[in-house]
This record gives sequence, C-alpha cells and structure tokens, in this order.
Amino acid sequence: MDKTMDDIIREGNAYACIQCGRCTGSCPSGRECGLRTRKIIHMARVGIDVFKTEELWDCTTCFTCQERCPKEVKITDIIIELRNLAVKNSYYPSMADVPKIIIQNLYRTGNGQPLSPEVSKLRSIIGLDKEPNDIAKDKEALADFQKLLDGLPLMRWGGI
Amino acid sequence: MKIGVYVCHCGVNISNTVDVQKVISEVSALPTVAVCRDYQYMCSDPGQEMIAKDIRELGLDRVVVAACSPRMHEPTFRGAVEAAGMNPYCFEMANIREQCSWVHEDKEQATRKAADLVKSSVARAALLEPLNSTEVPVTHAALVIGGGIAGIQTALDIANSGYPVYLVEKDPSIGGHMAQFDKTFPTLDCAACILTPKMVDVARHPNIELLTYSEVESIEGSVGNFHVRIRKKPRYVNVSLCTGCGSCATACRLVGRIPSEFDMGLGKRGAIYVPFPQAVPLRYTIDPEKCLMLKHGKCGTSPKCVDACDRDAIDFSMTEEILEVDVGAIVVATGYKEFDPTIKREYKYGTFKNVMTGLELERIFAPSGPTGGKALINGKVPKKIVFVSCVGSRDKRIGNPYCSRVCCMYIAKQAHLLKEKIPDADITVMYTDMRAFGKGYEEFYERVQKEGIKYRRGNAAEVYEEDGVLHVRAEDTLMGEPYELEADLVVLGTGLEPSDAADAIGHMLHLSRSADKFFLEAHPKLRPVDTVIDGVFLAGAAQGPKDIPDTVAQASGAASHVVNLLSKDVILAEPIVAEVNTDVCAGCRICEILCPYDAHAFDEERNVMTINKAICKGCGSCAAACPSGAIAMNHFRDSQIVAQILEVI
Amino acid sequence: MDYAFFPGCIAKNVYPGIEKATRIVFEKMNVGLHDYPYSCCPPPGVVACYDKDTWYALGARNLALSEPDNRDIMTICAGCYGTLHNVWHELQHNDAKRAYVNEHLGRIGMTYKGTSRPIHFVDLLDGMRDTITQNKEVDLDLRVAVHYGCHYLKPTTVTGENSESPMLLDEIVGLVGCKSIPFKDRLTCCGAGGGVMSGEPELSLKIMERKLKNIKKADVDCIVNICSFCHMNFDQSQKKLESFDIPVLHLNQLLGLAFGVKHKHLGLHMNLVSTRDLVKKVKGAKKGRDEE
Amino acid sequence: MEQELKAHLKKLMASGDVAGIIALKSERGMAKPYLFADASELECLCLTPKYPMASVARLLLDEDGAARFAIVCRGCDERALRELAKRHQVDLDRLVIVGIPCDEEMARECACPEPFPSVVAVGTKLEQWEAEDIGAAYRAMELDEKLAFWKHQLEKCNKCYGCRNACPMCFCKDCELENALWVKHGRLPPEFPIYHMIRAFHLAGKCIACGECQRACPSDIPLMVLNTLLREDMEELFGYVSGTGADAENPLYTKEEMQ
Repeated sequence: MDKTMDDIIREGNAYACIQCGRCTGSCPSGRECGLRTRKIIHMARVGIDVFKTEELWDCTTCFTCQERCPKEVKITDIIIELRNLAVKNSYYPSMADVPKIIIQNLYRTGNGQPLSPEVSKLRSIIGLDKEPNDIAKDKEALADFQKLLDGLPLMRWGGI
Repeated sequence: MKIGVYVCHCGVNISNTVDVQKVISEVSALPTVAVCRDYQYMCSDPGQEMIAKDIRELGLDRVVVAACSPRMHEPTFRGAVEAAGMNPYCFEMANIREQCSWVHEDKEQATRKAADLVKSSVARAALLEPLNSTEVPVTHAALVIGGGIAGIQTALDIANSGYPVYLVEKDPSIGGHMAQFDKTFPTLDCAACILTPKMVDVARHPNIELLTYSEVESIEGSVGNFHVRIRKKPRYVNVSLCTGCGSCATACRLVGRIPSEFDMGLGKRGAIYVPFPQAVPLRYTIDPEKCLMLKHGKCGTSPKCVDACDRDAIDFSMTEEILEVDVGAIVVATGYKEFDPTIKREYKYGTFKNVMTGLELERIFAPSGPTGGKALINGKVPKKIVFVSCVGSRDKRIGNPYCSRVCCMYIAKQAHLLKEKIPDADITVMYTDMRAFGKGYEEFYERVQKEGIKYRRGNAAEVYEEDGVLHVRAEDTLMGEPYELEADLVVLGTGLEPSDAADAIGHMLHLSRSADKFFLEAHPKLRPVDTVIDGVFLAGAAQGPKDIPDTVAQASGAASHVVNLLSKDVILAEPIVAEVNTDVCAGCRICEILCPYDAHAFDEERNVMTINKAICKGCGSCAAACPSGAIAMNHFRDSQIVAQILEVI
Repeated sequence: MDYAFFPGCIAKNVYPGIEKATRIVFEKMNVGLHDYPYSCCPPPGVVACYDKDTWYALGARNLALSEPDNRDIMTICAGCYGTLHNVWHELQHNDAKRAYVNEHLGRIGMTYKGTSRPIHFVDLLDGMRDTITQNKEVDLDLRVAVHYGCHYLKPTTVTGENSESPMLLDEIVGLVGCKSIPFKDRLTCCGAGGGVMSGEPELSLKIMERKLKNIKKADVDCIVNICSFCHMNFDQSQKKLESFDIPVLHLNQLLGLAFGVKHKHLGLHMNLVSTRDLVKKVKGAKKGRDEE
Repeated sequence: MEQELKAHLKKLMASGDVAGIIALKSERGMAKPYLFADASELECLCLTPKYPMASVARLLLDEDGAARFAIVCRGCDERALRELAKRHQVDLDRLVIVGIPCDEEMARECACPEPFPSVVAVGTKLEQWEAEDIGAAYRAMELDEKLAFWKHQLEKCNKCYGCRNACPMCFCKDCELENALWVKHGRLPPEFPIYHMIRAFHLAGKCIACGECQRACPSDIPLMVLNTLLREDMEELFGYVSGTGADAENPLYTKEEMQ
C-alpha cells in the first residue's frame, strides 16, 4: 500500500496550507533545531524531494502543529508518511542506528525495549514475576509474531 | 407541429468537441423538425435574428436552441422568441456545452450525446404549452431589517426616491457596529462624524418610520405584497415624553454597575440607559433583565429614575406592541457579529485580561468609550503590543474558512491609532497574508510601516504568560525562524460571522445561506444584492464580510432594486408554478409539509389543497410527492419529462 | 469491571514499579486486569515512522488478542495508547486497511474485528472518582507538575480530547490532596517521541531541559505523568543533565502512595532521581493523619 | 371471545358515546363490513375473516360531519388508521378503537409484525410473538437471481387491481396505476416492473403489513416480500416504522432546513 508523494500531499490536505507558520511557531522541537514544519509542507507542495531532508527526523510527533493548523493540514501525519517514503527510498537519517536496534529487539523478543537481567531482578524484588507475562515468555506467540513480521514491509525497509 | 432547432458552436466551445453538422443532419430527419440551423454565436444579435426570421417566415410553433446552460441564456432566447411573436414558454433549451462538450473528450461519443440531448429536447418541445404570466399589484412601501450603516443607507436611498420605508432595528438605537468605531480606514475619518448625521437624517425623514428596539415577528406573502408583523419591545419610557436629558440614568441605583454592550463590556451603564450619547433616537430604555423594579417589583422605597424624571416619562406598565405593515419589498441588512475567540484556546482570550479583540480595542480609542479615548488597557498604558491576524477567519477548524476582508485593514488602522497615542510603543503585527485590496489601502499599509509598526509575516501560534507578562510565540516565516515577543497587550484580529438575527430572519424569508453561513445572493457575480426570493434583497455584511465603502455601495444597490420594483404598479408573476387539480386531490396534505416557501394553503371547506401562485417558486417538490398525481408543474408536466426521457433511453 | 491490561515495554522492562503500582491500585479499586501475550505496542516513533502498514498490523494483533473474551484494553502509557487507539480508529473506517491487516493476521490464524477498544487508564479513572476517594488513606498534600503526554491528547480528531486546556489529570491529582501547579508550557512535548529520543538524543535532551527549567521554577515536589515513556525520559534526562532533581511519579504510583501503599512496593526507589525526600514528606503526612 | 366482545360493544352502545359500531356482519354465510346502529343487530357480528376495516372507517367518516363511531380493530387495522390519520384521511378523535388480538394461526398467515393493537379490549394477546422473516430467502439471493425471481413473479400479474383495491392505505381519487403515461393501457402482463414499482414506492413509509394485497392477488404474487423489504429499508435508512403513533414523523414527508 505504498504511497507516492502526491498521495501524501493530497491525503494530508497540504494544498490547503497558507504558510501562516502557526505550526512552526507551535513546534517544541523547532525551538531547538532546524525543523520548520511550514517549510516542509511548502517543499512537499512545490515538488522538492522533501523526504531527503534530515530535519524530517527532528519531529517528536507531538501533533501540536496539526492541532493548531487553521486549514486542517495533517502536518504530523504528513511528516510520518514522508519518513516512510524516506525509508522506502533508503534515505535513512544518519543517526538511525538506535531505531534499528529497537526493530531488531522487537523481532527478537516482541518488545522494542527488551527485559534486561538487572530489571528482571528488580521485578522480583518488588514482587512481580521475574519475567513479564507477555510475548517474550510465550514462545508459541513469539514464533507467530515473527512469522507475522516476516511478511510485513518493515522487514523489507527496516534494513535488518 | 413545426419545430425550429438551432445549434450553437459557442465559438469553438462546442464545435471543438461536437460535430455540429452531424447533429444537424440527425435532428433534421425528425418529422416534427421544420428547420435546423447552426451558427457561431447563437446568442448574438444575428443569431437571434435568424431565429426570429424563421418564426415569422416559416410559422414555427416551437423553438429549440442547443447551446449553453439555460441558467446562462434561457432568458435571452425567451426574449427573442417573444419579440418574434411566439409564446416564450414554447421555447426549449438543450445544454450541449456544460453537459456535453465541456465534460467530454471523445468527439464521436460527445457528438452522439449532443444529438441525443437535442432530440430529447425536441420531444419535450412538442409537448410544451404556452403559458401566460399573471399580474400582481405592488404595495408601494419597503421594509429594511437592520439599522446599521447598511440599513441606514438603504432606507435613506429608498425614502429619498419617495417611497415609505419601515426601518426595524432590534437595539434601542440605530448605528450598528459602525457607531462603535472611532476612526475608519484608510482615510481616518471620524466614524461618528460621518455616521451620526445620517442617523439623524433617518430619524427626521418624512418617508422613514424608524422602529428601534423592535424585531420582525413574522413575514407572509410574496413579492409586491408582504405582510409583516413587527414586535415593538417595551422601553418602559414614553418616547414622546422623554427628552433624553439623562437625569434618570444618573439617578439609577445601578448606574455604573452593568456591563455596557455597546462598550463590549469594558464600560458600565445603569439599568436605564442609552447605548451611547449620540444614540438615535436619543431616548432612554430600561433593561428589563437588570432593572430592580421590573425584576423584583421594588427599587428601594421608590424608583429613583421616576423621581428624577421631570417629564413623567417612565412607565413600568408598558407592554410589547405588535405592529402590522404591508410592504412590496424587503431588504435584509442584519450585519455581522464579531467572532468569539474563546474557542481558540491557544490565544488565551478570556484567561488573560490583556488579550482583547479588535472590537474591544475599538471602544478604547473612542472618546465616548470607557477610557474616554485614552490608550489605557486595564489601567495601564501598554508599551509592547502584538496584533494577531486571522483569528476566526481562514480557519476550517472552527468552521470559518473564509477571509473576513476587513481585519488586515482594521489592524493597520488600530496599530496606527495606538502609535499615535503611544509614540514609544513597540507594535508588531503578526499576519498570514496582507490583504490591502481597497482604494487607498495599500498606501495606508505602507504608511503605517513608515510610522514604525513592524509587520512580521507568520501568524501567532500561541500566547502564554510568564511572571505576569504575556508572550506571543510565532514563526517569522520570511526568515524561517521561530521567535517570541513579550506583550503588554495582545489584540486579536477577530473575524466576522453572520449576526444572530440572521437565523430567524433567514427562516422567515426562506433565504438560503452559502457555505460560510452568510446569506446567499442570487448570483455571485451578476446579482449580488438579489436573493432567490423575489422582492427580497441583501445589503451589507449580512451577505458576507464587507468594509464600510462596500457596504454602502451594496446598500445603495439594494435600494435601487427596491425602487425599481416599487416604481411599478403591477409585476408579472412567473407562470412556472405548481397547480392543483382539485377533482383529484385527496387532501392528504403531504405537499403542504414539503413546500419550502409556504405556498400551500388547505381549503377546509372543499377538503383540497390550494397553491398561492405568487409565492410558489416552481421547485416541484409538491408535484413529485403527490401520491395521486393531483399536482402538476407547469412547464414540467410528467408527460413533457417522460417524453424527454424516453427519447434518450 | 475487567480489562485486558497492556503494560507496555517500559513499564514491564525498564520501570517495573509502574506495572506493580498499576496492579496494586487497580486491585484496590476492584478492577480486574488480565494478561495477554502482548508484543510492544509497537512504538509509533520507530515502527510507524518506518512503515505504517507494519504498525497497523502489529497493533491490530495486540488489539485482537482480547477480542474472544470481549475485553477492552487498558493502557498506562500515552505512547501505547497513541498506537493502539490510532490503529483502532483507522481500522474502524478504513476498510482497505482492515482487509490488509486481516490478510496478514490470517497468516498466523488470527482475525481483527475491532470489538475491543483501547482505553487510557486516566479516562477510566475519570469515571471512578468516588472509588479513588474511598480508597484514599493519605491526603498527600504535594505540589505537583502534571504532564499529560502528547499522544494521550492528540490528534484530537482521534482522541476527542481538549488539547489546549485539559483539566482531567489536574482534577485527579486533586482527589488525593495534591495541588497541580501551573507552569510555563505545561502541555509541550517532553522530547521523547517520534524516535527523537533514540535517534537524536541531544535534541531530545534540549527539549527536555527547557521543560525541566519551567517545572523547576514552579517549585514542585514531583512530576506526575500518565505515560511510561515520558516517565522514562523525565527520570533519565535529569540524570544526564545533572542540574535537576525533581522526583518523577507515574500517576498510578502517586495513587499508590495515597492509597497507603509502601513506596518500595511501588518501586519508587528504582527511579534514577531520588524520591527519598518526597517519600519522607508523604510519611509525615501519613503520620500526621495517624496521630489525629 | 366473540360473546365477550358482543357484551363489551353492547355496553359501549348503551353508554351513548358512539353513534354506531364499525365491524363485520355475517349474512347468509358471508361476512361484510357493517355499521351497527342497534344493539339487537350485534347478534350477527362476526370476527373473521380479516377485512381492511380502516378503509371502511375512512369512507364512513368522509360522509358524516361530527358523529363518533366505535371500530373493532386488529393490530393491522390500528396501524392503518394511524397512517391514514397522518395523511388527514381519518380523524382519530371521531373513532373509539375496540382492540382485538389475532390468534397464532392468523398471525402466522400474515407474518404480522405485531398481531395485536396497542390496547386490547377483549381477548388475550399472544405472549410471545416473533414473526417469520419472509424476506430471508430473498435477501440470500444473488442480484441476477433477484431479477429472475421478480420477472417470474410479476409476469403472473393480470392487472386486476386487486392488490390496490384491497389496500387500506390506498386513498387517492385518481390512481397513478391507471395513468397511461406510466402503465400502458391494454397490455398484459403490465410492462415489467413499472406497475409494481409504482405501487411499492407509493407504499414506502405507508405499508402497515396487513397482508391484504397478497391475499387479494389471484396469481399468488408474493407481494408481502416486496412490502417487507420496503419496511425494512424505511427502518434502516430513516428509523421509521409505519403504523407507529402520531408523534413518529414520516421521514419522507419532512424537509431538511434549507441551507
């Protein structure tokens, strides 16, 4: 169900944008870095390959811009879709190593953040089961989960 | 039956996609078609003359023109055939432009469709019946609803043409929003100086009956003959005795205790009041919601206003009166209300006192306002001021996608006035786009920038408070940098919405609204003051956000349409209306419920429905719904439509 | 009242005190919590940003697990809630996406029906105010800075919340005697989401630092959150920044304290930022009550 | 039940509240609608077969200006009266409804949605009643099967107008089924499917599921299947069940606010 740039712009309602900048003004990340949500929407509309820009990965997806947009441009949704597009075109951000580890963990244990021996110990100290009663413990469920993940696009794009 | 068919090329609009010659050859073969011709521009004079000549020389019974939309040129061709001696309702139009050439690319198929459309029109034309308009007498008087600048101008123009006008205003004084302004952009005319003389003219005009503190209760009838019921709310002050001296207001126990609507709640009034010193009529009114006497039946030992009034004008026994008037035309000038920015929570209006709306600031400037014209915001002179544009405009989230048109300029004006009063003020305008489209507006925009007002493109994202100081956050979109500004005063450039009165009035008159909720004009380009209801016209911001010059221009436009109508003794009623066959009607009254114009009236005596031809707009709802086929639409009879359909299937 | 319990990976595998506190608090309030072989939500910042379709499919798997038992799913993390609720919302009206998800789930013998709704525990607490008051043993009398968590509030087209002036969390801490102290930019993001914490830790820390400065100025006893992921960011970042020491409590830990649960059972001692002074203060309040 | 009803009606008559009673009279082994004006006549009153009593009331009320009548009503009759009242064809203030329930056999025969009136004056209504879903088999068909089904059924029509004549809801003075514009004169069977489509559309929001049309049909066309589907659509699309009380507004006769 791959989306093109045009799909993303249309579904995200980007043509309604009036470049008022309320989004950037609201952006908690943009205060600290070069992310300019307004500019991303502009670039997307004029046909620049905005998915190649690294600022795309500075967004914390807090949705404040999308909430405040007077024209109902789905700014955060667009940014997420553009990231998908970037991944599909192998434009990984330079610092994407940690996310990859998270994806590997997800595949291996069913959890992006797996259980460490230290925390396992802490769990028993406060009276919880040493291992949570979840997928990591249920080997059959984990095998199914891996089978599910094997057939999903993330494994194709995730660079694992 | 001799039918003449005329196929238009519409320049190349039609002929580029439709093979006109092929259409002609197919249509010519029909037995009822006596002549079939084509022409480059059928609507032009030679085109019309071609048709007229055939009517005269060939004795045509019916004419079919295949061209553009009937909305565009049906009236043109009806006029043409009528001039040539044919009944205009024996004319039929096939739309082969909007419904064919403009929407298709395949020439062959488009040609086939065009031929089908023309043939089906020929089939219908054969069954058309000549119709005759009926004459309706005209009542030579007008009703103007709303006493703002739009209503004032309309009433004066109509009255000056010699016709009586009833001007109805719900508030105790006419003047509307314009009376609340200090100066007007871009000329910086004093609003009161240009408005109040007109208000006085209205009050003194022999042809105007001014009905303030009154509301329209109901409207019946149709063009030329409306019957209007007007409710005059009790002022509890006899206006013929009151001289407007104001002794009562000073005496009122509640003086200075009630937020004044006119001052946007920033100033205070008593229970007996005039909205503002230049009110017309300058007569006092008692607020029944607040007056101790009216609410609780007692006011100390005796009402102080009564004691203070030398003229014995105060009368607590007053009740509302219903006034019934007959008019031939109505102008709706219900104006606008300011957008309430409370729902734009990020701007913290209502949370922080120093965040205010444009209209509120307007009262601060006014010499008669709560600060006596001094630039004091909550007792202090603001030094850092931020204006925020497009609050409640161009905003889909809150349902106002339209531009309010006046905010850019009133912000510029207000920034100028603030700068004038506080020369060392640091004023920034955060804007989305600058719209300075009117005469002298662009020049004014330049002027205020020269005065030191900073314009920064990029609208405010949010307002927050820290250590008692307001901050406004935004992106300067031209620099691509987010920034924050401290502010002692944040002015929200609030947009315009239709006034609350529009709901009731719109309902009474069956007026449509456009998507922006303002009243819908009959045609956005060519009939901006008409509505689809004959005899009902629009003036001012009731039709859409407008500045004062545009409002006044439209008001005069509406007045001219009214005068045009009132200058006739009779008008012709459109014969395309529904008719009831009373022999067949079973009296189930379904049609009555469905009629959007209340044109139906049930005859209890005969147990059948009747339709008022003058009110009926010919929409056909009733005819479609009638289970027994007792209602027929003239010009759109079942037989005519079936013939048309059978031809294409 | 019974719910499927979705603890999420942080509360299970990093801050188990949150999981524990949740189990204790909800048991006291007579809400049954049931475990399922959940994977992590999966995280919106990484999985949704890399491939949304995978995100939908894995999220739908989690949602489908309690469908046979007809149980709605309680989450205790805004991130998990964001994922599960957004997936649920999308699949409610996007038939193509639903078919896609079911095509994949079919490979492991599962179907997604959409009958089990994800619910954030704060919304659950909203309807249980009396139960909270009844279980309260200590009036905590703390000044707290509340943090809502972006994905609990937004996008409002999905959540239906008020994202500019929410009061729910402020009211709930008020029920146990805490005072929610307003502070500048109280609703801004903590900086963890969107993969920024893992992908760009320095940026994330800058956003957090600004937030912490504002909180510090408000002079509060602790930060109360309703999101394990924000919780982790608040606690770990203070350690990294070194200039802050504001204790961080998940709301369920705060409720635990108010319900008279020992702080060690709530795992408060496992936080990187010491909660000792806070615990002492609460003990004082408790003692004061006992003596009365 | 019959004896009980007679006693009830006698009392009603004696009270002087009503000018007469509309019910069925048995005469020479045949039942016919009758206006009982005298208590002695009530001996000949009968309850079966079913008869569209609402039509009788409509015609009778048309004649006389003010008099009130009692009417012996089954569930369907009451529903019919309610719908007629919404169309100003009967004045319910002039009628005293004497409700009687249907037994299970009668109810089954019509697949009646509710085989008893709102108030049962005499007799006991069925405790548990669930009508047979007569639309089920039809709904299971594929689109082309549906077309074939109706083609076959409607070809049996010999245009006797029995369905219309029996229908308590048909009250038009001129009938569109006789308008040559829609239904060509002198053609058998009538052109598929216009004749029956017109009837169906005219019954949308109107049919009260009394089954009279199907009983009247000499060709056994399953008209109630068509009517049932129509009733279902009305309920599903507009939440309207015809035959319900006066406060339920017919959605087809309401107008949206003009925007």
